[in-house]
Amino acid sequence: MSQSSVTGAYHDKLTPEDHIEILNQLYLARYFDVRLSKEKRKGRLTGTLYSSFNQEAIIVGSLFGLKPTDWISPIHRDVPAFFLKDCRAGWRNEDRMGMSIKQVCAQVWGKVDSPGRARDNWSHIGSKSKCIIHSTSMLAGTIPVAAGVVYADRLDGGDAVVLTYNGEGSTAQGVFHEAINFAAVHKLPVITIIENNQWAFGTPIELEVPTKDVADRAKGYGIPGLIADGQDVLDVYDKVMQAVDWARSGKGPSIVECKTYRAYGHGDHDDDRAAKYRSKEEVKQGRSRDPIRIYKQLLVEKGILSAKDAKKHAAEGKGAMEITDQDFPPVVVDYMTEGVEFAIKSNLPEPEEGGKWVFRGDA
Amino acid sequence: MSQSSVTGAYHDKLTPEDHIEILNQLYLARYFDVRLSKEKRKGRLTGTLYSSFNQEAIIVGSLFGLKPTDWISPIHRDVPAFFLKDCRAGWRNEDRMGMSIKQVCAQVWGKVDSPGRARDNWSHIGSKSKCIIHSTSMLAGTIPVAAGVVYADRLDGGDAVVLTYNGEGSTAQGVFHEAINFAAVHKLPVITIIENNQWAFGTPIELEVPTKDVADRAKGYGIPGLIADGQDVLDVYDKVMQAVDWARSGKGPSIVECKTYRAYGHGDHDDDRAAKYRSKEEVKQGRSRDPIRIYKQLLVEKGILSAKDAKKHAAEGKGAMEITDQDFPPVVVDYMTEGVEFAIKSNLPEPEEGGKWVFRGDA
Amino acid sequence: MANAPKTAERTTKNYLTALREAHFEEMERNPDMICLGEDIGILGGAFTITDGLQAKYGKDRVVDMPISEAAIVGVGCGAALNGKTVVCEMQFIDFISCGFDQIVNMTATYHYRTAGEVAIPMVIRGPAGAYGGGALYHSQMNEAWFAHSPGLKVVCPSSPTDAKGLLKSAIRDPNPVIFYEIKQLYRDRKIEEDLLSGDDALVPLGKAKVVREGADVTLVTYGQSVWHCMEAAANLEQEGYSAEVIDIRTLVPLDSETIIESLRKTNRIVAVNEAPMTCGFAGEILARISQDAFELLDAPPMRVTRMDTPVPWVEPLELFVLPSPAKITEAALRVCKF
Amino acid sequence: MANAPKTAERTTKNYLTALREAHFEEMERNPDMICLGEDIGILGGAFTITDGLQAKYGKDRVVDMPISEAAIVGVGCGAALNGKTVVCEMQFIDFISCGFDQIVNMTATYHYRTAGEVAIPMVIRGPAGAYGGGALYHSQMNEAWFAHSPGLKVVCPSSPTDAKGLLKSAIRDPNPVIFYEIKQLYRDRKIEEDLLSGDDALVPLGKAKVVREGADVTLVTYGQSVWHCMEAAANLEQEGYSAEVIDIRTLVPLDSETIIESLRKTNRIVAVNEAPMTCGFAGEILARISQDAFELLDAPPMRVTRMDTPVPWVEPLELFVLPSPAKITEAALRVCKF
Ligand SMILES: Cc1ncc(C[n+]2csc(CCOP(=O)(O)OP(=O)(O)O)c2C)c(N)n1
Ligand SMILES: Cc1ncc(C[n+]2csc(CCOP(=O)(O)OP(=O)(O)O)c2C)c(N)n1
Ligand SMILES: [Mg+2]
Ligand SMILES: [Mg+2]
Repeated sequence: MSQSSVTGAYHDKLTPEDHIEILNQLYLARYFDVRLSKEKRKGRLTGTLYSSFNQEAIIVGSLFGLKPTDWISPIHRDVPAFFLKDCRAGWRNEDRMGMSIKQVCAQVWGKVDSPGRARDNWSHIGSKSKCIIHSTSMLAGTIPVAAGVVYADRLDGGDAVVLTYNGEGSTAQGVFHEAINFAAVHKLPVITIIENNQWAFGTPIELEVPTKDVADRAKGYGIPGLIADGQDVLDVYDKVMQAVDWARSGKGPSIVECKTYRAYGHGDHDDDRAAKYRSKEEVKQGRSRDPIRIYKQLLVEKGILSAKDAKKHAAEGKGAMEITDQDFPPVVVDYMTEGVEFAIKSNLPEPEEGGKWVFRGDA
Repeated sequence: MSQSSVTGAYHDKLTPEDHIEILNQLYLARYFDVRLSKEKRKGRLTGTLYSSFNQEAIIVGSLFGLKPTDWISPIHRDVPAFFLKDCRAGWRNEDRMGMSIKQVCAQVWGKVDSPGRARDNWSHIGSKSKCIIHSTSMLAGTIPVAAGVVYADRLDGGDAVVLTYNGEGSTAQGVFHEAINFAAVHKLPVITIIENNQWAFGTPIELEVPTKDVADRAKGYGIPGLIADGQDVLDVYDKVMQAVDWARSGKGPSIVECKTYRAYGHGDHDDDRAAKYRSKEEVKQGRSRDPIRIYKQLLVEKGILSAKDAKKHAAEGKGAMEITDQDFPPVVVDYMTEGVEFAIKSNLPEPEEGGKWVFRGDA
Repeated sequence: MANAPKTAERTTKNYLTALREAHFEEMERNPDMICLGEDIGILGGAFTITDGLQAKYGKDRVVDMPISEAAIVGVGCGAALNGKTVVCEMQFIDFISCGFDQIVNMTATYHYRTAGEVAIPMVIRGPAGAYGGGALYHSQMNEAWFAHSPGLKVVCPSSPTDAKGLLKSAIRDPNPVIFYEIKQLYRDRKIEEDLLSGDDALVPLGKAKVVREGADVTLVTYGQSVWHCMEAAANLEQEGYSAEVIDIRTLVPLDSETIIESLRKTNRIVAVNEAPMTCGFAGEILARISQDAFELLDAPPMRVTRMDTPVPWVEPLELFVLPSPAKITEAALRVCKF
Repeated sequence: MANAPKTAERTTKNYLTALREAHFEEMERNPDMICLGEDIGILGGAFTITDGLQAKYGKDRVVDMPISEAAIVGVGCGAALNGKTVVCEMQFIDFISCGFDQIVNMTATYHYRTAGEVAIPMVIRGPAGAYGGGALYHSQMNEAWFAHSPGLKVVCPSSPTDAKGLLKSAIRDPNPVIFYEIKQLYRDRKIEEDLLSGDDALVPLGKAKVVREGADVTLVTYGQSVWHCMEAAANLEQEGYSAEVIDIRTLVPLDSETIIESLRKTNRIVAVNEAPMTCGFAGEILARISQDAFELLDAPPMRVTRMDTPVPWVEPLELFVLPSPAKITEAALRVCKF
C-alpha cells in the first residue's frame, strides 16, 4: 500500500508523461547531491555542500506546477531548484526559464561560467531573465525582495507568483515577519515554502518555533497555512498549487510547510558532529520515508511504472555513499555529467573582475 | 445602563477604596495630559506632546494589579505610566516602585532632575531601581530587552512579569516577532499590551495589520491573545491580570489588545492635519465612549459613588481644551501642580554633561 | 547661493519645497517610479514632502508602508530588481538602523554579486541632522556607516538648488543612493532660492562645489555644517584670514580633485562633520588628503566633528558635543597660525 | 609572539582554544555570566568554541537562541540591565547587520542616555575576516560601523594570548564590547602559544602592542593584517629597511600614544585594514596621526586596505581586492623612499 497521503485534486490532471518527468526530476535532484559528495571526496571539488538528500520532493513538487514566468528564491538547501525550474520545457532547452545544469555546476565549482561569475558562493546566484531571485546568506532576507518583485509585476499587469524557500529555523528572523505582514496587507502572491527538516544546524525545532506546526505562523497574518508531507511529491505539488491558485487569483500570500527530515549534517562539514547531536533512532526514523520510494510505489499502483522498471534503478532507501551511478537512469547521469565536465573545464574569473561592478556605470 | 462589558472575575475582588483610587488615577492621567497641553499653549513648555487622552483606561487598568517589583516599558503615548506605576503605594510615597510626578515633569520640561537628566526626550526614561525599562525611539525595540530582563529575573529565582506597551502599528516591526517568538519558546512572562487606537500617525490600521484583531498575532506563537475594551478600565484590568497570572505561573507570554481610539493628532504637531485625514464622524464615534464616564457610571450603579459626587467633577465627554481644573478632584490638580512647579524651577543640566557617561568608568 | 535677486515676479523656494518638486517632477517623468515609506501617502509625509503625491499618482505608486524599515528597503529592492525606480523614505534617517541588513548586504551588493546583471535604482532618503533638540533618535547623521559599505552612493545637499538637483540625479542614477536631507534647513528662509525645473534642475552626483572662495584655508564639509563653515569664514575674515569653503555634496563618490585644487592655493585644511569623530567622513577626507596631497600641506590637517557621543536632547548638552561656527573658527585659526 | 620555547612538557595552544578557555574561566568565575547564540549549546558552536560549555553550565546559562540576531542582542541587553554579564555570539560577524539597531541604538547608548544609571556588561563576539573563500557574507570585517557608534568598545586580537586575555577583559568590562575573532587564525599552528590562566591571562583593553621593533617605518594594524605586516617587515628587511609593527588590538579606545611614540623613531607610517577603505579604521589612524603628529611625518601617511568592494568568493578575485604582504611592502617602500 502506498504511503502517499494524496487522494486527488491537482495531481489528478497530471499525465503519465508528467509522472515520469517528475520521477526523473527526483532522480536528478538526488543524483546532483550524491554526485557532488563523490566529486568532493575525490578531491575534484572544494567548499561546503548543503545536502537536500531526502528533501527532493519539496523542490520538485513545488516547482512542477509553476508557470515559466513565475519567480523563485531558493536557499542553501535548494540548489537543484536552479536547474529544475521550468525543467518541463526540456532539460537541455536553452530558452527555458531555468538555469542549465552547466551553469549551476560552474557555480558550484566557482568558475567564470557561473551566472554570478563566481563572485558569491554556493546558492547565492540568480537570474533576472529566468525569474530567479539572488539571495544573500542572511536567512529569510529574500522574502521582502520577493514581495517587491511581485508587487512590481502586479503594477505592470503581470500575474506572476513567487515561491520563497526557507528552513523552519529561518522563520524566527524579523524580516520574515515584516515581509509576510506586508504581503498579507497587500494580498501579494508570495508563497513561503517552509522546508521543516526539524533541525536548524545544531538546534532542534523546539528551540526555534513555539508551535507544533510551523504553518501556524500563518495564523498571525490571517493567511492560509498549509501542511504538506514533504516526502510525498504529489502532496507537495497539490498544496503548493492550492497556494499558487489562491495567490494568482489575488487572494494573497500563504505559507506551505513541508515536513521532512535533514538526512545528513547541516553541511558536509557537520556530518560527524550531527551524528552525535542526533540519535541514530531519530535519523533512521527521519529517513525511513524516502520520497523516491514512496513515489515509485504510487506509480506502480497507478500502473504508470511497471514493477520491473521500478526495480531497474534503486537510488532510494540507501545512503548517499552506497548509491552508484547504476541506481539512476542514464538520462540523469548523462545530464549531470555534462554539467560536471563543463564546470571542471570552465576557467576561473580574471583577478581584475574582483574590482569590477561595484556600481553600474563603472568599468 | 453601564457600557462596561465586565461581569466579574478579577475586578470583583477590588475594594471600594480600590475603585476610588482607580477613578482618581484615571483623573490624574487625563489631567496630566490636559495640563501639559495648556502649559504648552501658555508657552511654558516646548516639545511635542503625544496625547493619551481617551486611552487612560489602558494605562491605569494594566498597571493597577501589578506587583511593585514587576517591570514595565511604556512608550510615547504612555507617559502617565511612569508615575502611575505602584501608585497604590501612595502617590507621594518616595519609596514606591514608580516615578514621582516631579521626576516625570522634570523630564517633560527637559530639566536635570529628570531620571535621565534630560539626555533623551519625552518617554525615553526609565529606572532600574523602580523596574521601568528605558526605551529608545525605535518602536517595538524594547520587547526583546523586556524578555531579557525577565529571563535574568527568572534565573535569579524571581517571579516578576513585564508589561511592554506598543501601538498596533508597531507590531509590524521585525523585532516584535523575534522577541515574542523567543519569549514563547522559553515561556517567559512577557505581556505585550497593544494599544490599538486605529491609527499609526497618518496610517490606518488596515495598512499595518492584515487581521481584524491585532490579538490574532498571538496565534502565530501559540500564545493567548486577549482582547480588552480599552475604554473600560475594569475590562483592561481583568484581561491583563489573566495574562499576568498566566505568565507568573510559568505558562508564558501573551498579547493583550486594548481597543481604543486616538483622540487627537499623532502628536500635538499633527492635530490640524489629523483633522483632515480622519473624518469628523470617525473621530466623534471614536471618542464617544469616554473611559472616565463609563467607569463613573459603573461606580454609581455599584453604589460606590453617589450620583451627586459623580457630578462634582466632569472631566469626561469634553475636549481637552474645554476642560478646566474644576473638572478634576483637588488631589489630582494639586499633585500634578507640584510636579509642574518643581519642573519649572529645576535647572538645565550643565553643558559639560553632554560629554559624560559614554562609557562606565569614564568621568 | 542664497542671494538670487528678490523681485515681485520671482519667488524663492525653500529646501523642503525643492525636495517635493523633485518628487513630483520625477514621478511625472518616469511612470516606473514608485515611493515607499511610512505615512507618505494619506498624510503626505511627516514633513509634507510628499504632500499631494498619492492624490496625484495613486496608492500603488505612493505606498503607505507598515512600520517595517527592513521591508521598506527589501520590497523596494525587489521592485527595483523587477524594473521599478524606487524612492524609500525613512521617516527619520535615524530609523535606517532597523533596515540596515537589507541596505548593506542585500541592496548595496546586488550589482556586484550579479556581475553587473542587476542594477538597483533606488534612493533611500530621510530627514537627518541635529541642532533641533531631536535627541538621540531624531538627530543622527549616520552617513559614515554607508560610505563604508561598498555599492552605495551617499549624498547630502545643503541648499534648495542642490536638494532638488541632487535628488533628481539620485533618482535617475542606476545605483542605490543614501540621501541625507537636513531637516533644520527644510524651512530655513535665509537659504531660499529660485529653482529651475526639469532637466535644467539636475545637479550631477560626484561633484563638489566651492561655495566661497578664499586663499588661506580650505574648509571642507557638507550638509548643515556648510552654513557653519560659512559663518566661520565670516569670522575668519574679521581675523584677517580668507577661507575657501567647499561643499562636497556627494560623499561617495568623492570629488577629491576639487579639494586638492583648493589646497594648491591654501595649503591648509579643516574638515567638518556633524557625526561622531571616529571613522567619520571628515576623517576620511583628512586621510585621503594627507596621503594624496601631503606635499601641499603647510599645517596639520584638522577636523571638527561631534564628540564621540550620541546627540543629547537639551540645548546646552547638544551644543556642547556638536560642531559650531566658533569651534570651526578656532580650528581654522590654529592651522592658519601654524 | 609565536616563539615560546617548545619542549616536551609545555604544550602550545591555538587561538580557538584560547577563546574557549576564556569562556570556561569567566563562566566559572562569574555565576552571573550567560552566553547567548545560535548553536552554541547542543552543538557547541559552529567552530566548537563553546564545546562542552552547556554540558557544564546548563541550558539556562548557555542558550541556543533562535535565528534572531536582533533578539540575541536585545535579550542580552535586557539580561545585562538586570544584573547579568552577557556574551552574545554572532555565528559569523557578518550577521551582526541583522541585529544592528539593537546594538547601536539600544545597547551602545544605554549608559549615556541613563546618565550612568545603567551599564551594559556585554560582549558581542564572532568569527570575522576574509582570506578563506568565505565570499560576501562569511568574510566581513565591519568594525568601522561600530567604531563610529559611540558607547561601544571594539577589540580584535591577533594571537592566542591576546585572544584569551582580551576576551576575558572584555567580558569583565562594564561596557558593551564588539569582539572580532579572526577565523583564519583559529587553528593556525604557526601562531600557537603557551597560555596563562585566571587573572594572569588578562590583557588590558586600550593598550596597543609593539610586535616588532624597527626604525624606518611604522606599520599599524590589527587582526589578520598583523601577520601580513610581519611578512612585509621581513620583505623590507631584505630591502634594507627596518619596520616597526604595531598591533593596536583595541580600536576603541585607541592607544594613539604608542603609535606616536613609534613615529618619533620612524617618522613614517602605513596603516592597514582588511575592511573597505572609505571610513575604515586605517583611515581613522591616518586622520589622527596627521592631525596630532603632523610634525613627526617625513612622508605621506599611507594606508593599505581592501578596495571599496565586497569580498568576492574565489581566490583570484578575493586576493585582488584584499591587502597582502606584497601590497603592504610596496606601500612601505614608497614611504621609506619618499
Ligand atoms: C541571519 C542569519 N543568521 C545566521 C545564519 C547562519 N546559518 C546558516 S544556515 C543556519 C541554519 C538554518 O536552519 P533552517 O532555517 O532550519 O534551514 P536548514 O539549514 O535546516 O535547511 C544558520 C543558523 C545565517 N545564514 N543568517
Ligand atoms: C522603527 C521606527 N520607525 C518609525 C518610527 C516613527 N514613528 C513614531 S510613532 C509612529 C507611529 C506609531 O503608531 P502606533 O504603533 O500605532 O502607536 P500610536 O502612536 O498610535 O500610539 C511612527 C511611524 C519610529 N519611532 N520607529
Ligand atoms: Mg531546518
Ligand atoms: Mg496606533
